[in-house]
Amino acid sequence: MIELYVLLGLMIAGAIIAIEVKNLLSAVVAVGIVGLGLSIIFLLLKAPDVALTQIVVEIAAVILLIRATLHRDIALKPCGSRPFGGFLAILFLGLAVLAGALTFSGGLNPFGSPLMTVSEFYPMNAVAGTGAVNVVSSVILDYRAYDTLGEATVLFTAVVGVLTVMRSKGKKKEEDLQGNNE
Amino acid sequence: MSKEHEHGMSVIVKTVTRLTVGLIFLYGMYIVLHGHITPGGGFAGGVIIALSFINLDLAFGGKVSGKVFSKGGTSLVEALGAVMFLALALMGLQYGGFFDNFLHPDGEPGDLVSAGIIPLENIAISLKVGAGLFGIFLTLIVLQKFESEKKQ
Amino acid sequence: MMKLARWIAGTVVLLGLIALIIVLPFRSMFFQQNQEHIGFAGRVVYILILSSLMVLYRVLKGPTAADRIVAIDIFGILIVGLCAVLSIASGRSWYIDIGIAWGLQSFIGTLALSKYLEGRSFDD
Amino acid sequence: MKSRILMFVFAFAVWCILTWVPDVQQLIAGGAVALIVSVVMGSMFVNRPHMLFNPIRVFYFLFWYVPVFIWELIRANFDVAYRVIHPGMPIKPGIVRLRTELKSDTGLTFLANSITLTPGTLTVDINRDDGVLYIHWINVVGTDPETTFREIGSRFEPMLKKIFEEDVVE
Amino acid sequence: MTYLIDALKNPNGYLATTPLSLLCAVFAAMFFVFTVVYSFRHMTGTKGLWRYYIYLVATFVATLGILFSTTFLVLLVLWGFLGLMLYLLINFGSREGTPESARKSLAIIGGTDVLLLLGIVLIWSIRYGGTGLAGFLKLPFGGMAIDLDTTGSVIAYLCLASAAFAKAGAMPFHTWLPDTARDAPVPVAAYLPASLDKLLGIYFLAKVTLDVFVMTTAMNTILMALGSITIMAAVMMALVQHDMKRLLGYHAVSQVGYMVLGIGTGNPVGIAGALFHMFNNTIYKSSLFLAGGEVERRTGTSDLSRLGGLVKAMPLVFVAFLVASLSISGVPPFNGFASKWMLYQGVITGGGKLWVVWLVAAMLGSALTLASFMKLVHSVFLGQPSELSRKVIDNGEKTGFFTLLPLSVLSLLCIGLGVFAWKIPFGSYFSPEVSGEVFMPGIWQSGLATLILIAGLVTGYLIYRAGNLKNARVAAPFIGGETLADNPDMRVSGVDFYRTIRELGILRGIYRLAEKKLFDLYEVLQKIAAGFGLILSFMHNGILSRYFLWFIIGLAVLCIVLI
Amino acid sequence: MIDIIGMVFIGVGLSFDVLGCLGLVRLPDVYNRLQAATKCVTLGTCSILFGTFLVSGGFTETGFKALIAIVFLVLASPVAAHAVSRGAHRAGIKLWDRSVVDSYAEDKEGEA
Amino acid sequence: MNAYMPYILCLILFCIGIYAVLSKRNIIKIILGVVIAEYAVNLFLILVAYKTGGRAAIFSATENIPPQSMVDPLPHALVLTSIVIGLATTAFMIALAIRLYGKYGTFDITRMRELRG
Amino acid sequence: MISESIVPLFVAIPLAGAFLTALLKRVKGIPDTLGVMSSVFTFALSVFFILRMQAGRVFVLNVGNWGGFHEVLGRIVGIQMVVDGFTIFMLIIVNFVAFLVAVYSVNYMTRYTEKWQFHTLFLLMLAGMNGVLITGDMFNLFVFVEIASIASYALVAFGTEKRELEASFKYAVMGGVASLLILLGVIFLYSATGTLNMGDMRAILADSGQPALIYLVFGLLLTGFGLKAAMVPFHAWLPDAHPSAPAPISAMLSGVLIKALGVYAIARVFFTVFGFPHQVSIILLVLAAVSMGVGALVALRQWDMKRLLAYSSISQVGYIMLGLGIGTELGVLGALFHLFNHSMFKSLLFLDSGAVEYSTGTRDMKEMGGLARKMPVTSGSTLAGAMSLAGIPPFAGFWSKLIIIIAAVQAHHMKLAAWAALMSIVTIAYVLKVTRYAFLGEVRAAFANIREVPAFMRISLVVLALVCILGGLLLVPQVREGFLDPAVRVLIGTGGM
Repeated sequence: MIELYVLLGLMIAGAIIAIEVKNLLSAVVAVGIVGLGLSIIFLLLKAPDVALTQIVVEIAAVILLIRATLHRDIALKPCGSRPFGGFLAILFLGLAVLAGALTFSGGLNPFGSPLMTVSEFYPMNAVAGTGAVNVVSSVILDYRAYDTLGEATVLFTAVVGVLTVMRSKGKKKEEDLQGNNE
Repeated sequence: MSKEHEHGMSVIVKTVTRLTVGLIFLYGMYIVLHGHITPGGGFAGGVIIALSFINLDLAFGGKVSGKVFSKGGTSLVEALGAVMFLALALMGLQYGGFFDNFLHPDGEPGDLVSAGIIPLENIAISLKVGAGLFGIFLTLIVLQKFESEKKQ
Repeated sequence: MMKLARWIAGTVVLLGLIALIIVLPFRSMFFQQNQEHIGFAGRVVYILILSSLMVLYRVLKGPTAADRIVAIDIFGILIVGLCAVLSIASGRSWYIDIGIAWGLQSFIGTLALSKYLEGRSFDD
Repeated sequence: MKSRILMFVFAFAVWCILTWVPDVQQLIAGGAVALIVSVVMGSMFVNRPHMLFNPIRVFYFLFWYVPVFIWELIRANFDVAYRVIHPGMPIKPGIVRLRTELKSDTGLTFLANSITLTPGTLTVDINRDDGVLYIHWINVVGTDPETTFREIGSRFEPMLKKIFEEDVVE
Repeated sequence: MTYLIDALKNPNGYLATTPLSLLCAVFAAMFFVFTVVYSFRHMTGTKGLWRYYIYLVATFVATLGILFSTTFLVLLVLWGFLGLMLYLLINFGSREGTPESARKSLAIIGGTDVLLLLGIVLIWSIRYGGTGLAGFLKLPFGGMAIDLDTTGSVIAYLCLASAAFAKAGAMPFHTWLPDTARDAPVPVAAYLPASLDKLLGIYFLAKVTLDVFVMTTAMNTILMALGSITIMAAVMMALVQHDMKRLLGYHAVSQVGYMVLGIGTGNPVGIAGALFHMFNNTIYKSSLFLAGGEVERRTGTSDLSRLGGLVKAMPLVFVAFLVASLSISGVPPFNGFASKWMLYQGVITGGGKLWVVWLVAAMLGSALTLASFMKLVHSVFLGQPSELSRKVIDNGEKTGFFTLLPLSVLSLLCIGLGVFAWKIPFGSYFSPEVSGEVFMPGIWQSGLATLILIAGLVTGYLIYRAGNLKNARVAAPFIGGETLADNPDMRVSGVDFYRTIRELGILRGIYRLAEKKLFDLYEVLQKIAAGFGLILSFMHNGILSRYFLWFIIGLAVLCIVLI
Repeated sequence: MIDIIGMVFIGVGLSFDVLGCLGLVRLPDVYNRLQAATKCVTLGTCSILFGTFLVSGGFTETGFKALIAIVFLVLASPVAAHAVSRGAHRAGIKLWDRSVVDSYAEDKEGEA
Repeated sequence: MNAYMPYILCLILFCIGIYAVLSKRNIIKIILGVVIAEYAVNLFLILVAYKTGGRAAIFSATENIPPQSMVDPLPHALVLTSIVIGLATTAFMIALAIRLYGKYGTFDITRMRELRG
Repeated sequence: MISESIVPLFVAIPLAGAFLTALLKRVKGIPDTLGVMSSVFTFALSVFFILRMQAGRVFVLNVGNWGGFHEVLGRIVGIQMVVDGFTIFMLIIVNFVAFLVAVYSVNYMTRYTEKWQFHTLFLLMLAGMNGVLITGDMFNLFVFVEIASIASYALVAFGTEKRELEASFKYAVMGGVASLLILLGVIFLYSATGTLNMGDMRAILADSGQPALIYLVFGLLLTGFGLKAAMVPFHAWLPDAHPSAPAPISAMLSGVLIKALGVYAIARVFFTVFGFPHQVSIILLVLAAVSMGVGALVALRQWDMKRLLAYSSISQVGYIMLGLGIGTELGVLGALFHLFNHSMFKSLLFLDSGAVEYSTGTRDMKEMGGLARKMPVTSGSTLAGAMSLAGIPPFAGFWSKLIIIIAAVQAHHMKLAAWAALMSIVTIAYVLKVTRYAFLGEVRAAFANIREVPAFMRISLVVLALVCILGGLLLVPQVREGFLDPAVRVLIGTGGM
């Protein structure tokens, strides 16, 4: 239990650093730490598939995020907060925790004892039903393969979206249109 | 600065990348092919494959990595992967339903060739994801060039 | 003389901390109790987490971005060890797969970060 | 082409290790995978494939370089540990030049790596044209070329030269 | 459940006639024919003329539908459709302000349509609440007798009345009318705002007041007050207008006041008078518009200061215009007097404690109407010809048959209905419609009076002939020692006849406010809405953080409310 | 017996990891931290991996993978350290103010 | 309460992400905020799935693992999808950020307010 | 049986179209052809289903044949696709508008570079919306919401101009966080019920009583889907995003996306799964009232034609939500009917604004004027759409507003009815602003030479205008029984899942 708390604390600390640090590169690195800590938690909570995916995605995201910070000189410029932001944030945080605390005590299962209604089915029948030893794999690619189709499509959409956004010229100029007509 | 630094990182990085990039690529494929036996699967493996290309790009610069895998190639492979996945789903229609695991009886659980269409789906996803992520990476880079040209 | 005393005191405190972690009967809920190496591995996890806290300190404090990059690099390597330990603790070989993947990815990430630090674009 | 073949062999070997307890399916898959790897990535695996076919070099590498390297590595760790734990932190850092006669990529790389992992030194940059390595030295003894070579380069350069460069038969 | 399509299969379920509606329909048909005839000449050269005629026909059909409808739903649909048609027809005008006027009129009429809808729904919920959608679809128009004793019913009545007011052009929903009269093509102005909309609005108001609700004294008083205010205010505005069509438009508003006043009296004479006035009004107002339209077509302007002395160019038009003017002013032998007389009687009997006020307002309004028409007639037809008029006179174009036909028929109607007022309309049509006995103290014997008047006129003519007036000196008019022919600027136009009343104490302030459009409900509401819009659009300041803050506050509030 | 040796390796590796991280915390500038951290953590982790190799029974699935990991780490981690230090230097991050000499900066200035 | 503590910590992480989006002016920080919030949600799913003493949901050839002892595999599958969706969103937002920098010459969100009113 | 097994084609056809477009982008004409053909096929498919749909019939497909265990376990282990009355109603709307938009964009998108990307993203968005509509699984709903959302983020930025990117970024950030909230809500639900299938969830919640947690779920889902539906105060992205997109996409976004992702999802989740609790009803009513007011009042001040229309969408969604929030049979009928009408006329108006922009190159109404003379088809169809939006009687919009107001009065929400009526007046005012400044008046000198838009664009405009005029016929009993009534019955619980 204690390692979970320590790691969660590490993630929270990392997140605060990521948000409050002035240097953008440092912020990105701090987010990287948060993501890697998340991955360790996944590993410890017996979710190896997710942990593996989280690592690779984390690195990919960090690389992309670094790309976004463009030039070093900008990264080192300070970037402020909007006024009242801190106050509001604390207020909101308090409210959220309060709401969470109130709610968790009435309905959410305690940590460590999930309500496995449908999920009991999967470990029992996965090998016989799908032939995959990895139950998670059998869930994502057989029982819920349709979700995975959606997931693949989301990524495809993002790729086309990035291509779209990165076009240097979106609309044709008048002269181009003339050229086309002729 | 000396001439050798014009493309890519220092010679040390280049050499080690030459030695290890194949390993990374292979490891990505390992993750993909063993997705139904061990953790991982198409997505994680695909990202690793994409990262191996990104590694190449980082170490050697765009020219070398462009020879290995061009931007046009990425979008082609990506669309191919997507079509393949969808085709697998639709082939199920003939056997009883959307996403029907029609190859399922083949293979013993735990072997490489088992679990029906799951490995095939993994391969399709990995093609898509690998090519897609690398495509995003390349796209983001190309504009950087464009911007810097504009500024000068 | 003072120096030596501080040296000894520091060492003792550090070793004591490690010993304490190894000796104290923390009950880890993340490992099966029927495993042979479990007690040991659990404590290993604590020590590695102690290390990662130090890494976090560097991320928190690190005056420059480079320090933070170093920290994240080191963090990645530490986790490879953690995965290896988990692998022997649970008897599953695929934990070390994750470790290898981690090492590979961490390497690439560090390369990207340091290339950025040099102030060059990625395809240059 | 030779590079690709080497890559194929290497990849196949790694695959076999990864999927230990080999069976037929894994081997076939491994062949296919290794083929793909060698086609896609193989062209740049090694620059001078013949070096790897020279048994003497391999022998030198495995039984001379590697033990020395491991020994230095362990020594380096204790050195660092000492410096870290010591409350006074006995360090005197600086960046110095190290002239080297190595020319090949692999040789330089191994030299740099070795230097990085051995006591008190870290390769910061490399200038291949002038044959200069810039070394961050945690405890600078002297900045003149002789001193630096004696203290840093002398352990590895000769043997790396032997393994990777000397009597190149081409 | 029965549905709309039943209406198409079985018209009896949805459409029926009453004598009043039949009379209205006859009038509507007449105006339709006149408008079409008039348009043959007037609208030549307009683009998309085929659409124009289609709209005219559609308008007519919709009018008939409203008049014959027995359910609120059909009425509502056609009512709104008529507003749309008005909008489309106004757009055939080619003035600069046409789009704005069209927008204004549809906004007001469409807006009150929504109120009508609300009122109908309220009626349904008061009376037939439990019947579901089917009940609403078959909600009968009339025969309900809802007491105005609950808030809901009062609101419902006000909603329905506001729709009627807007359509007819009574205050406070009148403001679209003058603008439309100015900017719409003349046949359209004569057809819709002056005729059909009046017919329908007052028909609807009467029907709602008599047949759907049971009136109370308070509501009657409100109606009468609104009517009086409308009479006075509109006529005061009309006095100072510089534009012929706009002036006519204000008169159209003013006359509606009489009808509202009459309906508000709540006694049979008043209501009958109101209905009678409605018909009369449509007649002479159409005539006025059509005549004015001929003037405009010939001269190309309706600005009073540029007109004058046109009697030489178009004498017949002048005659028709004069007849209609006298009629609208309530000069005895014409129909306007007949109906106004009835109204006065209704006010005296049914006006409650304040009957004097209403009566004074009505009579004063009548007088002021006469005054303003003196101005109008003078500055358009009489007086010295302006430069423009001279050109028209020199042009020598004859007034066409298609123009004269409607004008002459309408003029004859003006006279005829005035002379035979008591015989034709009442005996046949109003009595069955107006519940209760029509009791008239001091009835106007129109036939006799006409005879007396004709006698007087003949006497006057004889005196004229007998006198030596031919020998009167004819000379070029002088102003300030200069001949007018040399100094066109010095011409006396009728425009400024009543300028002085603008300078009078309180009236001055009121006029100034009116010029700022503070009495224009449309403008005021638009300003209020724009004010709210300004605040809200200021809040959309383009910063993501602000938007996100709303989002988060919304989430927090929702969570707090729910938990 | 071999398990015990493996455990010892793991223990030693852990100590080195902790020491490396301590170095990361204590040392004054980024280059020194790199020195400490890279060396100690690399060796520590390799040691843990070797321990794993031993404990898991030699050339088994796990053992082989551990060896691959060792090879990769030894190849990659000094390169990463090199890349970071080079990047840091180029980014203009100064050496510790008590540093003795900076030939690299001199040479760079000479070129520029 | 102890049994819910991980959830609450996770919620705090989520709030930190939201806070970044709410109050930071730099668009990269805003993206980081979204990323952190995403992590928190993923973590929450995994926390929900954990079973005390449970084992990873993979069968082994060498060892007999009872299915009852496995943790809930369904949320793991969901998290995989959710991670990918997060990556896709992040990548897209980064592309936008890069273009926005090119167009506006700044990362400050308060200066990107051409659309208002 | 055949009907069930072809349900996945609703998603598969557009997806295949998108993938193939990306694959064959080099071939000339392929993107256009695939874009139009895919939407034609999906539309034909939805027509096929509505012909097969009898009263109360529900098509259920278990993806991957994983429904066979239902008897054993009592729960669905896989993902279900469900096509009931409400679904088919939405499918018809979405695919019809998509089809017309695809036809329209054949000509329109020649103004932009890289047309294939447009068609790919468009088809992906369509697939996402269809996926949202036909799924019977909470998480799957989320996934498809994300597909459609990301595609729409990208499409908003399609012109890659300054403002478009800005709008897209705001939209992406807010939409991304909203998606996270939705996901969080889904997780809470999962942890409370142990299943993801909507039908099972409803059964479990009905059996076991609702835990306190459920209210948090309400809040999260309302916020998340409310943002997608652009209810005030979650609306702020919409007036930026919708005008920035190319006109066909604005039409899709305002016309169907906010409904498929927002209104449909809210209706489906709160009516089908939670049984429409009282608190949600009140919240919906309040939000609806605020939305109506804010949208209409701000729209009054706009001079950018598309921005005005965007604000008007906020207001009209308020009407739809009002009908849903009332929750009676009549209210739901009105809401759904208004949803249909709004899809039609708002798509039409956006397409018209696109046509104007295509010809004149501007969207600022101050610069326009007199376009009715130059572009008769465009102005005529705009008039039809505008009058329908304003609720002028013979047009379709009138009937739906009528029913909503009736429903509000029937449910004794007098104040809401009055408010709706008042805002309807404001609606008339801003709608007339469009026609007055853009189409009426004198032609500007700058636009002396403009022409009417090309043929494909005209086809779409005319068809939509016809629907706007004739839409009231949907209330005719024979049509209503086949189209609107099944949807209403699903929501108020006398049929469907």
